[in-house]
Amino acid sequence: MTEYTDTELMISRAAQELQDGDTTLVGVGIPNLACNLAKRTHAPDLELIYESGTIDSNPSKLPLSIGDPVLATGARSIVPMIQGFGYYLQSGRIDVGFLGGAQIDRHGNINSTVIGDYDDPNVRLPGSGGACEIASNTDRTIIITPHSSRRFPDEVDFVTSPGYVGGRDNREQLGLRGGPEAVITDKAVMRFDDGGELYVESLHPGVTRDVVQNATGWELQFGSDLVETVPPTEQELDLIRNELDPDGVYTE
Amino acid sequence: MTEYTDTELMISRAAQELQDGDTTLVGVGIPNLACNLAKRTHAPDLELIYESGTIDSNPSKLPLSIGDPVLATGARSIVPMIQGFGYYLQSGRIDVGFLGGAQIDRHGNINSTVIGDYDDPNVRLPGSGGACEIASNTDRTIIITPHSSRRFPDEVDFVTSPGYVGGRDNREQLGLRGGPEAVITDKAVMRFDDGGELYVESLHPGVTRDVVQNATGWELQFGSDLVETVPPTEQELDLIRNELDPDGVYTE
Amino acid sequence: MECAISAAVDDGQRLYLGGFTHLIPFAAGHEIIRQEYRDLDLVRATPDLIYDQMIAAGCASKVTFSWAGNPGVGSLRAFRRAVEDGIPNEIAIEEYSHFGLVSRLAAGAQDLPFLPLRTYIGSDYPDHTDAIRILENPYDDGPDEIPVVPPLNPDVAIVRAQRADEEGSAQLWGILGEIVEAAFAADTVVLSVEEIVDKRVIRSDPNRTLISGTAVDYVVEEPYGSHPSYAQGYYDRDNEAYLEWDRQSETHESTTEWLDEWVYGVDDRAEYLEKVATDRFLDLQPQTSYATPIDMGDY
Amino acid sequence: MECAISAAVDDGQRLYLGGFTHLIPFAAGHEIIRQEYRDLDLVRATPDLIYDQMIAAGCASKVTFSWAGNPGVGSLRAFRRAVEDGIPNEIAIEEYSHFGLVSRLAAGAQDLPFLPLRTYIGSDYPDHTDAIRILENPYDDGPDEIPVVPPLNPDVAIVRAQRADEEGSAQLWGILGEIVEAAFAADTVVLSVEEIVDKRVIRSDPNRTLISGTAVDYVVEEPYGSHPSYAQGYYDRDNEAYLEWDRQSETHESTTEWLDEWVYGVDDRAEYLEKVATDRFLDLQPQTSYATPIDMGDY
Repeated sequence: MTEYTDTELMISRAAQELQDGDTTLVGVGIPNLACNLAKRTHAPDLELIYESGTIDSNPSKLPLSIGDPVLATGARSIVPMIQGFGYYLQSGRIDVGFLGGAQIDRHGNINSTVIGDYDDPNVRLPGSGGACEIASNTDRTIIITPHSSRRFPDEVDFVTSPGYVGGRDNREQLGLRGGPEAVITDKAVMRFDDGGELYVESLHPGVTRDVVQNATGWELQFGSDLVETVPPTEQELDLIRNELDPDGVYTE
Repeated sequence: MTEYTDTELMISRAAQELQDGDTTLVGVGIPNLACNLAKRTHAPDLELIYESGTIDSNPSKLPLSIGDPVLATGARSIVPMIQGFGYYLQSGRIDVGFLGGAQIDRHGNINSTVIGDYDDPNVRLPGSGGACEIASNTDRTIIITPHSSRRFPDEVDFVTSPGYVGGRDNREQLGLRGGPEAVITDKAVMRFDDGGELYVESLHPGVTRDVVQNATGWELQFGSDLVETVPPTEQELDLIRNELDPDGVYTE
Repeated sequence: MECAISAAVDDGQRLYLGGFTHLIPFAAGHEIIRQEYRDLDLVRATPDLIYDQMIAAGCASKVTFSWAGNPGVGSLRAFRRAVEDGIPNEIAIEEYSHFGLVSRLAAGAQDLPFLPLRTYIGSDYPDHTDAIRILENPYDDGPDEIPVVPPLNPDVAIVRAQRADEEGSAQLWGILGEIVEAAFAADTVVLSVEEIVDKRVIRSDPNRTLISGTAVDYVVEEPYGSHPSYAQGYYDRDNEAYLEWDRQSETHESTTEWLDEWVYGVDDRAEYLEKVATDRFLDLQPQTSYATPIDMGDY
Repeated sequence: MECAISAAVDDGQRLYLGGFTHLIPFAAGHEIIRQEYRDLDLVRATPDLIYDQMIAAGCASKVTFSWAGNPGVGSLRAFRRAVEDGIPNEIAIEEYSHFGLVSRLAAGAQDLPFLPLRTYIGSDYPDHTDAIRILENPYDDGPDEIPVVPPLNPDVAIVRAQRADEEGSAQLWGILGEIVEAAFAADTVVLSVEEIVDKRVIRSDPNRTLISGTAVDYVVEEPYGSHPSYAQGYYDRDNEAYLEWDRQSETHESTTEWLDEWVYGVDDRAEYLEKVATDRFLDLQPQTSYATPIDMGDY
């Protein structure tokens, strides 16, 4: 069997979350690779929208930022941010959003703002960008992040992007659309139970329950039919390595 | 002295209300002719904006409606209505607006909606269009209308476009920008006093006080230095007749 | 067009047939009359001849609007007959100013509960249009009170553009009115265009694509589908037809005669166009005036 | 540029230097550093290298933003040093999400007391950003409560476009970000362009003119004025410079060295461009890819 990296596995699993015909709000890096992988395999009609306002981008090469000109040239449409967020995202036209973050709690609430006290921070992070509105207005979000107890604390220092807030009912009461669908890490794939709390659906090959539990800041639930994560296929690896990221910008 | 029509006089007087460099929201008919007359005489840098969203139109011929393609071709910019009204008008970028109406009261409040009861109308008029926002958001409005007691009642049946509402103070309290500047009829030019009530500034040649008073539904004030309206010049008449409206669409 | 209308439209719906004098979907409106829809709420800032014709044909039970007239000519006689005298049937009206109506569509396009605007203070609209509310400004700066209007989401928006690809990604230019806002606010969008072009044409200039194909449900190629209104760069307004309508619509009977001949009397747009003399179309054709192209760069 | 900045900018102002990765006014930012302005509130959704440089140079006392990073690379080290450690001076922050910030500018562009948006519910923003308020929805439909943000009106907006006429009527394409909203919201607008063109070029395609000359106070022609960011169709982003900045800005000292060489060490943009090797610009040049032109028609 071919060797693969954690990143390649995460790209492959994230791609599987996408359905043909989905409209997805993409970020650079792993989400971008996952979307382009899905587009070249099972989801040719996936529509890629970027928060910079490019609609149905067809990047000829790997974009280096979400404002890259390869996302503009050949796109179906380009709109000002005020319209991208208003007429496309807030209006409910986006099926899937990708999010990352420095901290994620058991309900999928994400912090990408600050570590420590907001007014006297230990680490000042970039902030929301469009993450808060993506988390609030897409049908489903997919969260991709490395797995460590620092990343999965009992409580996040700042809720940048609401997940299920205090649980599925709570999110619905607040009038937020959709919600987080899956969390894909370098150790496991997790989903949300009926109450809106994370549980482990599959462990990556070679990863044990203990390893995942030790990398999580609360007593983590494991699915009753816990399985091993399906690794990336030869075809997927070939596409990632030779077409999508030939220089290994994100995968090495 | 050359003969002229009432309409030609009104066009000439309305043109005099415009200053070079003004940005003006134009309607078709007399306002359009007045603006183009001003542009070709004392106000070459007058900017013509139409509520259809054309910015700095340069019509090569007389537009037949405010949506005419001659207003689009050669314009500086064209924006959707939501932006024309929001980014240009509401933001305070328009100096002058032209308004007409079926009824005008002593404070310059205008009805272009309905004659009679709103729910059981005698005459259903076209309605506001952009008039209500033009009246609310320009620095000054110029009202052009034929003069008759039906047109100038003690009270209008419906306030489509607010003038000074109950007086200058009242308009200011309500937070409305600017206010009506002049009313130009086929009998007189009227302005608003310190309290925001109409008075006659000048009577057109051959028109008496009585004629104007009889065509007005309240006891009309006359300025202490009441003068005769200056008639259109030869040059103005030549421009109107030979360049601006050679077919006499609006002037015959 | 026949199939698109039949699939998209139902009795009792709220319909938007778009444009501000420009790009008016006359062909679609005539098809709606032929298919005898009833009880429609016709929405547009500027109802004009096509709404007048639909009202005369008995399709409408309500008009939601901000200026109802024959643009540059006078009043809409069928609209007035319906409002003033209930001929051929009573219609309700819901009335705004232009900015109020387009703000309602913009709120609908963004799934917002309302949008604020600095219009209506000092006017009589709030007394007669229940949907206009006044909110207190929660901030110290600005006016103490601010009017708001709620979203307006047509069941179906029928809009025209100069060109689109087969997926319905549409480029339109010239006067845009509230077409884009209505398309994004509507549940179902029927797009009718002067020409369907290769998607490479659309993608060569993405900033001009104002309506994305994902927002469009039906795409119909219908050249001259806006006659007697106009399509910037394709044909001018047929002003004779606007003047003629003012005379033709003087009575309900003469209006019906016109409908019999020009709408019921033809099967589709192709037949309508054949009935209009060819030299009339030649007169309406402008000289070309191409925009200086831009370079998107091949990245 | 020197004169425009000197005339438009004052200490203590709220400034917007525009763009979303694209069309960033680097030349103007460097001129502001050279003219040693202080106590500026720097506004933009996406502060990037130029704001990092201005912060390192001590120009800023506040940043109003929604995502502060080196796009596609990592964090803004000078920004972080200022926020975390007060180097070279303490700066205040006022923070939104992207839609919140662009909504503030859109409210400013329209003289509205606020705009609503469906963001912030369930997040911690309202606890830390005082300007975000929650209103009750006065209608039965939609959410019970809706967040609103107040207008944001920069004293000066400095924006770039690919082309404009001498009056400043500007055409820009590719990614637009919040440039147009900021220009309409600002009291004073400095427009800097790749090329000034004849007004007939602009008027041949009015739908592409996103900023009217009447909104613009100063027009400056400055080719490559966005380097190392990019101008769609003119040049690509100089990614090496973004990666280099990540290394160069590791300490305040090394950052200052860079400023000494590339900003203080040159008189103007022309001298800066001379310092950058010519072959670098050739590498950044895309192949042309013209948009299919449209016909406006000669009416």
